[in-house]
Amino acid sequence: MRRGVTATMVVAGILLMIIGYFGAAPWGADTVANSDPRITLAPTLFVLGVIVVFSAAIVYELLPDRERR
Amino acid sequence: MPKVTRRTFVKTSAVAAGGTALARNYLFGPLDTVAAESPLALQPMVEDVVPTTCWIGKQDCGMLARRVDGRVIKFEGHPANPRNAGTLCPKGQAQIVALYDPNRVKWPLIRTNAKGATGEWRRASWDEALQLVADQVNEVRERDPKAVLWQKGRSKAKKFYDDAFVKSLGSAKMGHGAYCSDVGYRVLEYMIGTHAVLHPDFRYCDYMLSWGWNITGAGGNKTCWLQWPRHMVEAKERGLTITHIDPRLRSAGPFADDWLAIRPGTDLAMALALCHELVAQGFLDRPYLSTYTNAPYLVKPDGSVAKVTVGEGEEAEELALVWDEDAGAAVPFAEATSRALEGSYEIDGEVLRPAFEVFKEHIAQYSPEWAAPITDLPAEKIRQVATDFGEKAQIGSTLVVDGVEVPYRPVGIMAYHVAQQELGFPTLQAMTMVPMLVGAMGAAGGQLSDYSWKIHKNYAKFEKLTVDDPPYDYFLNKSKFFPINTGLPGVVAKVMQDPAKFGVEKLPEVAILHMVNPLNAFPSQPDFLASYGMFKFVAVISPWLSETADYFADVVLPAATIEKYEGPISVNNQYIDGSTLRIPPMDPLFESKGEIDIYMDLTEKMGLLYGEDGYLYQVNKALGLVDDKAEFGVDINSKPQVRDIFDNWARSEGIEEGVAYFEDPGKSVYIKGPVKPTKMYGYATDPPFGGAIHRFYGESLLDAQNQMKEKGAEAIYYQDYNALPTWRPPTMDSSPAEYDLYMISYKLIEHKQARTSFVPLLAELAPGARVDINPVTANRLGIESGDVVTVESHNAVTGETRSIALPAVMCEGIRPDVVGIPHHFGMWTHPVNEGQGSSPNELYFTGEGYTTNTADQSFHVKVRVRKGGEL
Amino acid sequence: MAKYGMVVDLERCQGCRACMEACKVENNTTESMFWMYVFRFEEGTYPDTKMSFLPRPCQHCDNAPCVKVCPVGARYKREDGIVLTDPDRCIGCRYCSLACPYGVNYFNYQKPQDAYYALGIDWEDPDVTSVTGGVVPPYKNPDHDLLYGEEQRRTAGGGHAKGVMEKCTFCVHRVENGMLPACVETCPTNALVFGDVSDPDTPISRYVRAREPWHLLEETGTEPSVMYVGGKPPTLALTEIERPKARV
Amino acid sequence: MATTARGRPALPQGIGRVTPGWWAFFAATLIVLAFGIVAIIRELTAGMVATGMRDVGTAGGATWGLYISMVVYFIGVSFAGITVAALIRIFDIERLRPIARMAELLTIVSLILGAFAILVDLGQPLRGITNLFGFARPQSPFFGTFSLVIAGYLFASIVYLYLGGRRDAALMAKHPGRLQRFHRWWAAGYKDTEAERRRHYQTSFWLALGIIPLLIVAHSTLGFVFGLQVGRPGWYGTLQAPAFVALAGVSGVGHIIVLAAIIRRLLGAQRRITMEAFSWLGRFLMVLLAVYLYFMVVELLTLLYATPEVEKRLSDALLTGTYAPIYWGSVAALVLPMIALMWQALARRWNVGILVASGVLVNLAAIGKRYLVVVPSQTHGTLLPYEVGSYSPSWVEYGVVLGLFALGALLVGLFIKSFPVLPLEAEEEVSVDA
Repeated sequence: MRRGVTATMVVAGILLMIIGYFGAAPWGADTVANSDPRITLAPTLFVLGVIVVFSAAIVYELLPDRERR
Repeated sequence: MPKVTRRTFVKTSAVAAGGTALARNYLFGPLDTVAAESPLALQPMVEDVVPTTCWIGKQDCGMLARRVDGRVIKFEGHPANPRNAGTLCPKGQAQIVALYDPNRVKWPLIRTNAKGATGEWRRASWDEALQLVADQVNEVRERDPKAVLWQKGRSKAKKFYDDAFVKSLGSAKMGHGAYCSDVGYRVLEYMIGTHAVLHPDFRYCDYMLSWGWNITGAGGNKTCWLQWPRHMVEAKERGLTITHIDPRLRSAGPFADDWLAIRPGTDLAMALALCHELVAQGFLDRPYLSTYTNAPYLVKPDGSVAKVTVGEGEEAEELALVWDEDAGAAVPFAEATSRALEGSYEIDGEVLRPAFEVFKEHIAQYSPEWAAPITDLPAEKIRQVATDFGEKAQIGSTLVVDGVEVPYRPVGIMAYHVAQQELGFPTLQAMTMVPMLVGAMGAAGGQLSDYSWKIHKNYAKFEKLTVDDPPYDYFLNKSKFFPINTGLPGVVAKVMQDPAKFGVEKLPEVAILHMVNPLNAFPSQPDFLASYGMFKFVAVISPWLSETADYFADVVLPAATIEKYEGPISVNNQYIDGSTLRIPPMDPLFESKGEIDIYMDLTEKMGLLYGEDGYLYQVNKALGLVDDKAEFGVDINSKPQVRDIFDNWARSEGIEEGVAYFEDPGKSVYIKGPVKPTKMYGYATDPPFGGAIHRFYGESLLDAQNQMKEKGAEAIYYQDYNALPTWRPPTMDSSPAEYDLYMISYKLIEHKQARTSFVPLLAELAPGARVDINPVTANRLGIESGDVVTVESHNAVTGETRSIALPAVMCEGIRPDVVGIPHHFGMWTHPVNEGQGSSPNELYFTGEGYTTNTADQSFHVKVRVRKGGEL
Repeated sequence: MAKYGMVVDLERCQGCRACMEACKVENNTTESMFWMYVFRFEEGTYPDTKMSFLPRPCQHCDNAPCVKVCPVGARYKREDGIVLTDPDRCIGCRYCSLACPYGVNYFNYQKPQDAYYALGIDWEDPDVTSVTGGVVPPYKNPDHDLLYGEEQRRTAGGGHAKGVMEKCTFCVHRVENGMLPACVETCPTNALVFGDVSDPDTPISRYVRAREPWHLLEETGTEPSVMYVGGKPPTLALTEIERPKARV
Repeated sequence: MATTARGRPALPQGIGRVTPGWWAFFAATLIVLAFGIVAIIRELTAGMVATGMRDVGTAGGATWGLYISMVVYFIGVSFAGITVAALIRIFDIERLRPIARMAELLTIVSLILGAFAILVDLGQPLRGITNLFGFARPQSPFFGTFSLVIAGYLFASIVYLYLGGRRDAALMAKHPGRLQRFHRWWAAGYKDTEAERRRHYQTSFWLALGIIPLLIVAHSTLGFVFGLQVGRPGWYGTLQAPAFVALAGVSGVGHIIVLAAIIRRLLGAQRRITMEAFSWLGRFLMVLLAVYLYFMVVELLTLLYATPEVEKRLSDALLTGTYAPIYWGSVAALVLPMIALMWQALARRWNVGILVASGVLVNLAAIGKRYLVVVPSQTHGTLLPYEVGSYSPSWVEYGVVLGLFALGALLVGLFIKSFPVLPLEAEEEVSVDA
């Protein structure tokens, strides 16, 4: 279960990063659209993604062992 | 964690409090919060446009003033005005700051401390100030009107309200022409009768000598920068080639196809060499010379012209004789059919020769090889210029312009401020002869001078120059010093310091200075420091406290800048004629007034406003609202609004709407139409050249010299009065060898004489004075770019020396033996003047050796430069 | 949709800097800020000295490095070719002024009210404020506070605020009202030509067809919208002369 | 077991005890920090006109100056810290284990300083934060710096430090005292069981593997901030990114050596941080230094061989012109340590004094070289023939930079006083269960 949770978090984090990256303002220098993000607060999503990926390590270690209790 | 003691708590909370204050301050206070100023304009604004004309430059370009709620926010060029066609120069754009300048004179000032030093003032009402001026001037005027001296700098429109003031007072009048190429005007008035200097017919000209013409920075003949560069650029696109004769390349910028870096003060030698080559290579328009000039006049060995008296008593007149080749006899000029230009003829035992023959013999010595060492230009180049000028003149060709066939000589000279040198008169004489020899004078594509061929009254006066005995007036008119006299403030200053030397008894006692700043704007500051101190009373009319007012004014009357009615203003750009007015875009700021209002109020206080010969009467006369236009005249017994004066003038010009026409942005420029060839080209006018015979040979000059000698004048005054321009080295060359450099001054496009150096927008473009020096010379003197250097001038006649200190700037585009300084700085009354450096006028001299023979100022002096000195 | 461009005819330019002054008054730029700048060059040694002038507006590049590097999208390019700055989005990182090969960007190093030639002119003088209503500078152009383009942003120079970037906007507030930019309008010798490059019969298109224009710093690949005619591209052999008071 | 004044057992490594020496240290850093804050307030109120920075081009200034040089330097130093920690973990370098936490700490502190240095350089700092999170554009190289370096990499290092410290936190949580709750929070129920140890062993391995590529990418974006600008001769070049990474390594390792030596002397841990550790660091520094010197030679050669005129003006300014003293000073400060390290490596005799000296020198050189990348290209590198400019930092800039260093020192000091910077050993250990 621990491995499952961590794996999902890592994948979720990476997904968030991808959404955040491509949700932000598109590459290019020819229209007004190149200056605004397509999804509002897209960069925040990207940063959250990175944070989620790395907090997976914390979750992996800190999840209490159900058997021991 | 360190124990939280009370002390640390206090410290941290203080920092924390500071932090929150900072944050609050930062977020909402003056730190320009996250969102900058308010996004939307608050209330709807009334926006309109007022047509007017520029008030800073020389040629009064047409402008549209954009206003928001009555506040002028932008000046733009007026599209319908032919001179600038919707464009403006940097000064035109930047004058908007001068309008709002809090350092303007805001209300009449009366001096409270002694003169001769920085003034302390008290505020006065208009009544009190005008009354004081009126009393002081009247007291002197009753005794001797000529003891009242009225002096003006630049007139910003047709000189009608100022001429009217001088006439109604009967006072003496002094302008600034002697610093603005007036010697060129005297030469053209003397030789062909027009009141102007030289400019080519840009529309058809193919080859132009830009002789000392500051193409990219300054005005030119008649009108000013912006109009001429527009014409020049279009002509260049059509194929005009320009040979630039100037010690400084900067003035021509990239437009010089060929640059002749001539040594200052030697333009006469160059002009004589060109004449020599044109004659030698046979580029001569004989029909022009024999028909329209006095070249065929028969000259006696003593230089005088052979004449015959015709008719008796009053109608008796003396007619000059020419040799008629058909008749084989000497006959009066008008009767000859084929006038001889060359050869020698013996009549009544005397050998007579046509003036042209004398001229040929006179210039035989002035070959390019002779001129090369003097002008420091290769002889071959001088010869090449003459050849090009001659060949491209296409002598004999004609051109049909607007249906009128006119001789076609597509060559010409642009010359204006080059005249401001000691040899100015003979130099311009020789330079004018160059186009005359090839018949380009008044030809299509050729040499023009005025916008019409109106003959100035001086043409007749110069036929016979008279030299009276002392006592002379303080301008030294008709004196043994200056038979032809432009009226130089510098000479007046010298006379006031030593009247006996000049045979003058009566000196001016009271002065009214209108928009003129001799202390800073005219050469020889020490002379003015001495002379202006002698005035009993000085009244100054100016928008700013000028340096002259600061030291010598008793009363300063604040004039408006652009916020006033002024005019009528010609919009003639040589090809299209018309007129316009200056309309106030705003009411005069502070308590300033337009000059016409000031003059009306002042003359009213002096009791000269109303009635016969009063100010209003003179205004009508000056505006031409007399005789057949008398009905449009202003009622001379009641004080009109200034706007009404222009309303009457407009109706007199046949404009029904009157001044409203000029206040309507859609109209506002009254175009009379294109300038017809019959008015523009001398050949095509009726009678040709206004009926004036062109004085190729200057008999009256020679006569003047003889009279001067009889009256005991010194050689330095009479040596340039010769029948034909004769070379002599300028007086300044006799300065000791250690003064090895020539100093010249020049105008920047960003500034206008001494009136814009304190406009912050322009001071930003051209921050201050400098000494342009050639790197080779700088290296020799151990000077690097940016070093402060001391420039010391030497007076070759009196031995006096003067010096100023300025930063040096390396300049490859200047002769190694020349240094150049812009003449817009050296002022101290306005805060923006701080640190702008001195003016070259503190180095120049006036008087003997440094004025022309016609009392015009020379802007040349020998200097030496060394490293060091304080700004 | 129009595509705006400008032609600078170096055979007509007199180097008079009227365009710089018109730009300063129209856009109320503060001291030592030159959205339009005109170089004055000297080249060679006496006596074969050569002189030349070079007006340098913003080039409104089609491949604008400044737009690419702006971290927050404050600098953007519009379909009509104009590159603008949104003062409410700009964080003042000044990256655009370093990415730009032409050096056309200016940063508000201090509050604009303190930078309007305060050295010599006291704009708070009561007699002046009674006339101008205390507006600084007194010739302040109200158009700058309005929103422009269909993106509705305050891009016309209303950005004179501490800590944000600004540059030549081709006078977007004038162009959108069908007027010419201030510099083009005032040029005494009509050396500046402005218009819709995509429309074949505008003056600018005719100009471009008649002469072969070159671009400034073509090798940087920025594809500028400003074209130069006559003269030659500048090199470091040119030394600048008569610099204005460019540093405060 | 030394006891404190109040009779409680003294915590290991001087935690919790503030000797007069520490008081002096904290007072000094706070004073310098206050000076920095005064400088920042001056800059925020008067605007950036208080700094020496001016616009590029007509104003002939540098619009990026000391601040951006320090940003690059701090982020460079942070790079090496976590890299050393990751290498220790991946290759199980036992002798370096004691300095692992110190390296992670260095990364976090210098990253924080880098973030502040960017904020201080912005014209609108507060709006900088809000707009970056709202509108950051991936196309701008700054995006990498903002998201990967500041947000991502900082968080990753904190995670690494946190997880690595749980064991020691658990041990420390035994001791009653003010810090106990802090240590217990940090331990988060760590029982030091075999399963937990194995799990930590795995996570730190995968974490280390995850961080290294993030570092390379993150740091290269900082290199791309300069390297991609075609308008800036002296910046534009493919070598910028790798050179950044190399110099980052050099300055980072140099910094670790200095920090390790200080802590070794402070906590008398000569036995714990052995000479082998220093020799490994020395050799690692030598390798990185060699790589960087190689890059410098490559850059110099391309600069001098056949430079177009614009680069020529820049290289003249660097080699013989106004920036020559800084340039040759930095080169000397790199070559001297190189020689010292090579001499020690060959002679197999490592001296901590020399290592510290070369660490300091190398860092000074790093600051110089960052400055030489950022500034000269603006004052001497304009493509259009503007007049050559000048830039000299004002007191505000020096004040802020000193303030940042003081902040860094303060953070390190506070950490050392509140958490064992060296992993606890047997004798200090109180058994987990008791």
